[in-house]
Amino acid sequence: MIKERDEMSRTTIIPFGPQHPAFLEPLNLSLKLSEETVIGAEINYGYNHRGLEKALTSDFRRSIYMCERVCGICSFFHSTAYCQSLESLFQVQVPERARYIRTIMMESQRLTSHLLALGHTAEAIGFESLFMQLFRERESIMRMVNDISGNRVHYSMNAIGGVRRDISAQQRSDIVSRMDGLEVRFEELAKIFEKDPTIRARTVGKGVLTPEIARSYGVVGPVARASGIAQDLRETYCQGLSFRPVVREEGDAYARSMVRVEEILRSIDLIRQTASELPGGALNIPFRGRPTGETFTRLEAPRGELLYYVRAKGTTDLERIKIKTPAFVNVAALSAMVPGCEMADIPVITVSVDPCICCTER
Amino acid sequence: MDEPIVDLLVGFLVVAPVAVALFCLFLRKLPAIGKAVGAVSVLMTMFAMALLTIVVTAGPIVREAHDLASITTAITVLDLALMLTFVYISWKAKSALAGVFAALQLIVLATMEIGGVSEHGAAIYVDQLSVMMAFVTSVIGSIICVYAVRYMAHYEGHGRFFAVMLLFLGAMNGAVFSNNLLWLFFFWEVTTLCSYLLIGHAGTMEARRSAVTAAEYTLGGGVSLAVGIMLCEHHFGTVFLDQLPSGAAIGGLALLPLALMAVAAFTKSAQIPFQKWLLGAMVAPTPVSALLHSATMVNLGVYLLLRLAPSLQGSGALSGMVALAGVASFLITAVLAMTQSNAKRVLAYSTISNLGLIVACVGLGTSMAMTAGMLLLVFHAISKALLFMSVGAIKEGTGSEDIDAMEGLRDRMPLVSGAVLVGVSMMVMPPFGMFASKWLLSEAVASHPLMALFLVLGFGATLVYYAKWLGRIFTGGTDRDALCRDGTPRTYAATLMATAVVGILATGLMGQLLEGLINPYVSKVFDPVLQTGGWGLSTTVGLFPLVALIVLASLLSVAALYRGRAPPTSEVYTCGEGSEVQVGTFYYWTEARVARLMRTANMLMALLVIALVFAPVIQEVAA
Amino acid sequence: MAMLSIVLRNLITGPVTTRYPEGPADIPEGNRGRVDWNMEACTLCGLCQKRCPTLALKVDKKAGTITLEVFRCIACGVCVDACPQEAIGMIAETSRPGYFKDVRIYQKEVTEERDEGPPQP
Amino acid sequence: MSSMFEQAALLALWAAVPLLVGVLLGLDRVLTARLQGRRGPSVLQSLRDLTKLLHKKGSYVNRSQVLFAYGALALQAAAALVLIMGSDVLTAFLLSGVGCFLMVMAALSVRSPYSHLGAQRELVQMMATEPVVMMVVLSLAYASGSFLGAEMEGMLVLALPLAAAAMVPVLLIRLEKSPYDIATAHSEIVSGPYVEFSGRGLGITKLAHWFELGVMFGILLLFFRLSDPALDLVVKGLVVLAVVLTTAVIDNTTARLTRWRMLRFSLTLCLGAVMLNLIVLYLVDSGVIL
Amino acid sequence: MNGRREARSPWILHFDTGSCNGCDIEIWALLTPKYDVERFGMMNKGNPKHADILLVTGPVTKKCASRLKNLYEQMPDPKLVVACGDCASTGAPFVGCYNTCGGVDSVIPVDVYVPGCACRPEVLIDGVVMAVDKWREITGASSEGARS
Ligand code: SF4
Ligand code: SF4
Ligand code: SF4
Ligand code: SF4
Ligand code: SF4
Ligand code: SF4
Ligand code: SF4
Ligand code: SF4
Repeated sequence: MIKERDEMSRTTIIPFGPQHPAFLEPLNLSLKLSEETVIGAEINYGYNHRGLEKALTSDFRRSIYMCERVCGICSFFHSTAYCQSLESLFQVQVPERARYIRTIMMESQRLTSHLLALGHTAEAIGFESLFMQLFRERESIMRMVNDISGNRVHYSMNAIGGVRRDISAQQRSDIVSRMDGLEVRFEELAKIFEKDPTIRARTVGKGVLTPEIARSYGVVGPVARASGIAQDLRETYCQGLSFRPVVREEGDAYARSMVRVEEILRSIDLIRQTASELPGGALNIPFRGRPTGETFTRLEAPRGELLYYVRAKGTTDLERIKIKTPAFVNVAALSAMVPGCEMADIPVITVSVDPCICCTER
Repeated sequence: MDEPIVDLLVGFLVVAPVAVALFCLFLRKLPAIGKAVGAVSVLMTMFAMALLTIVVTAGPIVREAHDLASITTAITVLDLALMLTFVYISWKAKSALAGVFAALQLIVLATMEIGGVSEHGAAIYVDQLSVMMAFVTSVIGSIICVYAVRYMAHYEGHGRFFAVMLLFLGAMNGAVFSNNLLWLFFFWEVTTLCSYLLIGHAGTMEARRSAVTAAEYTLGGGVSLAVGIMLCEHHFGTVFLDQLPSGAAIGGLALLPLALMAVAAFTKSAQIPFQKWLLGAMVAPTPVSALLHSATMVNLGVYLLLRLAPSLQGSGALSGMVALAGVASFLITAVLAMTQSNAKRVLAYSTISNLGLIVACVGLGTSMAMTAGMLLLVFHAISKALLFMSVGAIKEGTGSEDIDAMEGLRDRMPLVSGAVLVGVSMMVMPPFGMFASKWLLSEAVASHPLMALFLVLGFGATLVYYAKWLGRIFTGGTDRDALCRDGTPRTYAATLMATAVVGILATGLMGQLLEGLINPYVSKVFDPVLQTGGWGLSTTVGLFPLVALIVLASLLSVAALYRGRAPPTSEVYTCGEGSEVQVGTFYYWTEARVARLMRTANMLMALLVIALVFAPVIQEVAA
Repeated sequence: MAMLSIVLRNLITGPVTTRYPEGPADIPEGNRGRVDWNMEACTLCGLCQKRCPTLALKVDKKAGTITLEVFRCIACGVCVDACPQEAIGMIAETSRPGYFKDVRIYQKEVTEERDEGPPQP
Repeated sequence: MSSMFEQAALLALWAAVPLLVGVLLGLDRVLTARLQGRRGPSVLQSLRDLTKLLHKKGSYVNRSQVLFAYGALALQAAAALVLIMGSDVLTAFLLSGVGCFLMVMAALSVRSPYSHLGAQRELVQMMATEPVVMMVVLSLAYASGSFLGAEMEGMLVLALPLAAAAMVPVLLIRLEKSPYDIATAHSEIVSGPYVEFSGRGLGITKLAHWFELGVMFGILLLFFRLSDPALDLVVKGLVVLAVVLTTAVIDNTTARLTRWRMLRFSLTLCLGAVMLNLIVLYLVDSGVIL
Repeated sequence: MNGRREARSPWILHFDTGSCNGCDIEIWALLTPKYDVERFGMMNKGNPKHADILLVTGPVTKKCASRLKNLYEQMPDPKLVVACGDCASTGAPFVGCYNTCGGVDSVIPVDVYVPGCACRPEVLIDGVVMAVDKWREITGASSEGARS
C-alpha cells in the first residue's frame, strides 16, 4: 500500500507548454518524470489548429496568400507547393526564370529556417553566444529576402504560373556576394557545431532515432537523413544543378544538427549557382479559367517532404485541399525519442526535430 | 557538597522512575498510568534542575565507594541476575549469538568478582557532564513519557510499556552518575534490556526480530565493555573512571581497554558498522524511537566516550581512528539519509550521523572539539526528540510516516508542521546550538584536511535531506486551499511546545550552559577556548555572533507569526495549461546502489574497528 | 576554441546593433510597407475589394469612399496589382502601431482619418 | 572616534553591497552583450530591474513562500555584514549557506513542478559549491591562523593559489553561467526556484542572491590584501574585473552541461585542488617538505 | 517623472496563440544582435509571473483562448498586452478559419496593436515603446493618486 503511494508521489508531472520558453509555439508535452528522468511523454496537439484547410478552399486566388500563412518559417514553400498544384491543374509551364527565382527564394528560406533551428538548438543547450551569432548571420539573409520580396517573412512572390517580382542585376550580385561572405563565416560556426566538446556533450547520443524506428514513424527531411535515410526530393527535382543529399548515420540530436549545418553549406552553393546562372525571359504565364481535377505536389521543405493535395471542380472555390506537412510526422517521432532521457535534454531533443506546430495543425 | 539533600536528589533521579515503573506494572489502566507518569515527570524535571543548580554552583558531588559497599554488592547481584535474564531471553528467542554474548559477559564478570576489584575511589561522581546528561534524560525523557501516554492509546500492554520506559530513564541517570565502571556496566546493560523490551513491545514478528537484533548488537558491545573493564583493572588497577590515567601517560597494550570501551560505545551509539539495530528499532512505537534517539540509549555510548576523552587524548593512532570512524559515520549516514523516504529512517540516519560527529569530536581531542561535542549532545537530543514526536503525531494524523505522504502538511496540521520546522531549524539553522557546534567543530578541524573534507561534504548532505523533508511538508497550494485543519491532540501540542521551549531556552542560555557546564568539564583536560563575550561566543580564532543571530531569528519568527493583510495570491505556473499538479521527491540513488554503498561502508568500517582494537597490540609489538 | 576567437573578435569590432528608434530603420526600397490610395485616379470599380485576401478594404460607391482597416491589411499588394487605374501605391514605410486599431478612410475628394475608438470589452 | 568612524564606513559598505553587486552584474551584462556582438543594456540595468521589481507588488502562491524568501534575504544580508565587519569568515559562510537552504525551502513551499525541479537542482548546486567554499574558508584560516576576516593578512593567494583558483568555478556556478547554469537554467525549467515569485517577492530573492554573491566575492577578495589601502583597493578591483571578464568569456564559449557533470567536476577537481593546496601547506608547515 | 524606474526594465512574455510563426520569429529577432532590445532593458522572461508586457501573436485559436487568459491572470499588475501582427490585432490573415476567435482583444484587453504580417522588428520596437509609455502613465497616475 505504502509502496504504491510511494511510487505515485515519486513521479512528477510536468506540463511542458503550451507556453514555454523553450518552445516558440504552443505544443504541450505532458512529461512524467521520475526524479529528472522522463518515464513517459504524452504529446498534446491542437493549440494551433485554426482550420486553415477549410478556409483555403474558399477562393483559389486568395489562397496563395493564405497558404503562405500556414507557416511563417517556410511560407514560400507552401505558396510554391500550392502554386505548383494549381499550375498542374491549369497545365501551365512555369517559365525558366520564374523557376530559378523560386529556387533562390526557397533555398534562402531554407537558410533562414536551418539557421533558426540551429540557433534554437544552441539556445536549448544554453549556448547563448552561438545562438546570437547564428541569428546575426540569419539577419543578413533576412535583409536580402526583404530586399527581393518586400517582406521579411511572407514573400508574397508566387503567382499561379510564375512569380510576381523580379530579381534585378544588382540584387543578383548582392546575393552572390552575400553568399560568399556567409560561407566563410558559417564554416567557422560549422566547426564549432562539429567539434565543441560542450555541444557534443549535450547532443551526442541524445534522442536517438534508429533507422528502423525512423522508417516506422515515416520521418522525413533532416530528421530522416540524420538517421541514415538518404531521402531528399531535391535530388530528383534539381536537374542541371549539382546536388547530393546530406546523410548521417547516428540518428541523434548531434547528427540532426550536423545535417542542417551541412545543408546550409549546400544551400549557399545552390543559391550561388542559380543566382549566377539566372536565365532571362518572362516572369509569369497567365492562366485562364477555373481549376479542375486533382493533383498531388511534393516539395522538399526545410523540414522535409511537404505534400499538397488539391481537388477542384471548375469553380472559384476549391473542393478540397489537404496539406501533409513534414513536422506532422517528425513531431510524432518525439514520443519514441523522449522516454528515458533527462529533463534537461527535452528542449535539445525537441528542438533537434525542429517541430513546427503551425503547419502540423494548420 | 555533603548535605543529605544532595543524596536525596541523586538517589531520586535513579530510584523514583524505577519505583513508579513498578507501580505502573500494577496500575495497568492508561489514565491512571498517565497521572503517575505526569507526576514523576514533573518531579524529575524539578529535581534535575535542582541538581543542575547545585553542581553548577558548588561543583561535583562525590560519594566514596566504601560508604556505598552495600549498593555495590546489590548491584553485583542484580548484575548477575541480569546476565542470567539475558541468557534466558536468548534461549527463548533462539538467538545463539545473544546467548553467547550474555554468557561471555557472565564469565567476564564472574572472573572479575572472583579476582577482586579495587574499592578505593568514588562510586558516585556527579560532575558537570553527568548532570548535563541527567538533565537531558530527565527533562526530555519525561516529556517523551508524557507524550507516550497519548500515543500508546492505540497499543496494548500499557503497564509494562511505561514501566520499561521509566526504568530506562532511571537506568540512564544511574549510568551517568556512576563512577565505578562496574556500576556503569550494570546500568548500561539495564538499558540494553529496556531497549530490547521496548523494541519488541508491539509483539509482531518484525518487532521481535528487531528486538533480538538490537539485543545481539548491544550485548556484543556489552562484552567489549566488560572485557574493557577487566583490562582496566588489569592495566591501571582501577575501575573508577576518574582514576583512569590521562592519555599522555599510556601507550601500547594499555590502550586496549580504552579501544574496547570505544567499540562498546560505537555499538551503543549505533555507529557504522553497528547501525543495523537502530534502524531495525524503527518498528517500535514512535515514543520509543524518540527515547532511544534523544534522551537515552544512543547517548550513553557517546557519553562514555566523552568520559574517556581525557584518557584517549594524545593516544595517537587510537584517537585518530576514533575520529575517522566518527566522521566517516557522519558522512556516510548523511548521504544515506538523502536516499530515504521514510521520515523515521531519515531521522535514524541523522541520529547516527550526529552521534558520529560527537565521536569525531572526542577523537579530535582538542578543546574546541570537546566543547562542540558536548554542545552537540545537548542540542541533538532536544531537536531529535521534537522531530520524532512530530513524526508520531503526523503518523497518528495521516496514517503514514512517509515523507512523500507529508506533502502539504502545513495546510493540514499547521502546529505539527511548525514543530517540525522548529526541530529542523534547531538542526541546521542559526542561532540554535547545533549550528553553533557545527561552526565550532569546523573551526576545530581547520588543521585536519581529511577530517575537514568529510565534514564539509557531510554538512552539505545534511542540508539536502532536511531541505527535502521540510520542503515536502511545506509544499502547499495557495493560502485559499488551506481550509480544513485537523486539530492536533492537546497532549501532543503541549509536549511538542514544551520540547521546543526547552530547545529555545537552551539556545538562549547557551552562554550560561557553556560557562556553567561545558567549560568546567572541558577544563579538566584543556584550556576551554570558547567563551561568552563580544557579540556572542568567541574563540581565540573565531567569533559566533549569538546575540545578533538570536535577535535576527526572533524578528523572523515575529514576521512569521504576524498575520497581516493577505498578499494577492495566484495559481502556480503550469505553462498556461492549468492542469493538475503532481510533484515528486528526489532520492538520487536507486535502492540497489544504496545497498551497495551500505555493504561497502559496513566492510570498511568493520575493518576500521578491527584495526582500532588491534592498534594497541601492534603498537606494543612495535615498541 | 573557435568560439573564443569569435566572441573576442566581436568584443573588438563592436556591436552590429541598429540605432533604431534613435537612428533610421533599415528598410529596403522595395519593401511592401503599406498601401496608399490616390483617389484622384480611383474609379471606385471595386476590383481591389474583390481581390483583397483579408477583406481589409471596403469600396463604398455611394459615399465615394474606400475604407481600409489598417490592422487587417497584410500588405500583400494584390490590390495594387489588381487596380486597373493604378490608383493604389505601395509605400516602403510601414504602418504605425496604435493604442487603437486605425481605420483609414479615403474620400474621393477629401481624405480624413478617424479612430475606431476603444475596443468594446 | 576613528574606530566609530570606521564602523560607520563598514556599515555603509554593507548597505552598498547590493549596489556594487548590481553594477557588477550590469557590467557583466554589457560585457556579455559585447561578446555577442550586441550593444547591450546600460551598466545600471540590473539595478533598474531590481528597483522595478521592488516597486511592483507582485502576487504569491502562499505565505510560507514569502516568509522563507525574507528569511533567505535576512541571512544572506547578515552573512555579508559579518564578512564586511571583518568578523568570523566561517560564520559568514555558514549563514550564507543557510540562506541558500531557505531559498530552497521557499521554492519547495509551492506545489509547482518547475519550482520543485529548480529547488532540487539548487540543492545539487549547493552540494557542488558549499563544500568547496567551506574548504576554501578553512584553508584561508589555516594559512592565516585565524577565522577573523580582519586578521587574514597579506597576499594569501601566494600560499593558496589553487584554493583561489577553485573559487572561479564556484563563482561561475553562483553567477548562473554556463557551463554550469543549472538551477535557473533558462530554457527547460523556466526560472527554476524563482518561478513562482513575482514583483517584490522576486526582488527579495534577487537581493538575497546578490548578497550571497557579495559574500562569495568577499571570500575571494580575502586572498588579496595589501597593506597600502590604495593599492589594496586597486588590486581588489582588478581581481573582481578579471573574474567578471573570465566568467563572461567562459559563459559565452561553452554550452550548459548537466548537473551531475557539474557535481562531479566540482567535487573532484575543485575540491581536490583546495585539498591539495591545503595538504601541501600542511606538509610544508610540519616540515615534511622543504 | 513618475513611473520612470518601472519603464526602464520592461520584461516580456511571449505567447503564440496560433500564429503562423512569422511574428514569433520577428520577436526572437528582437533579442538578437541586430535589434537587441536588451539595450532598452527589455528581457524575454518565459514566465508570466516575471513579465510586465505580454506579447501575443496569432489569431487566438479556440483552444488557446483559455490558456491565454490563464497566463494573463498570472501576470502581476500593472501589466500590458501588445498584440503583435495583424493576426493578433484582428485575426485578419486567417479570415474564414472556423477555429479562431479573431484577435487577442476578444479574450483579454489589449493595450497596443502592432500592424504587419509579419510585423517588422522596428515596428515591434515602436509598439513596445508605446506600451512602456502607457505603463509610465499608469504607474505615474496611480502614485499621484496615492499622494493626494
Ligand atoms: S477526427 Fe477530429 S473530431 Fe475526430 S477524433 Fe480526430 S480530431 Fe477529434
Ligand atoms: S483538417 Fe480540414 S476537415 Fe478537418 S477540421 Fe481541419 S479544416 Fe476541417
Ligand atoms: S527543390 Fe529543386 S526542383 Fe524544387 S524548386 Fe528547388 S531547385 Fe527547383
Ligand atoms: S489521414 Fe492519416 S494522419 Fe490524418 S488522421 Fe487519418 S491516419 Fe491520421
Ligand atoms: S514545417 Fe511547417 S511549421 Fe515548420 S516551418 Fe515548415 S511549414 Fe512552417
Ligand atoms: S495589400 Fe493586400 S491585404 Fe492590404 S488591402 Fe491590398 S490586397 Fe488587401
Ligand atoms: S481597384 Fe483601383 S480603381 Fe478600382 S476601386 Fe480599387 S482603387 Fe479604385
Ligand atoms: S500576422 Fe501574419 S506573420 Fe504574423 S502571425 Fe499572423 S499570419 Fe503570421
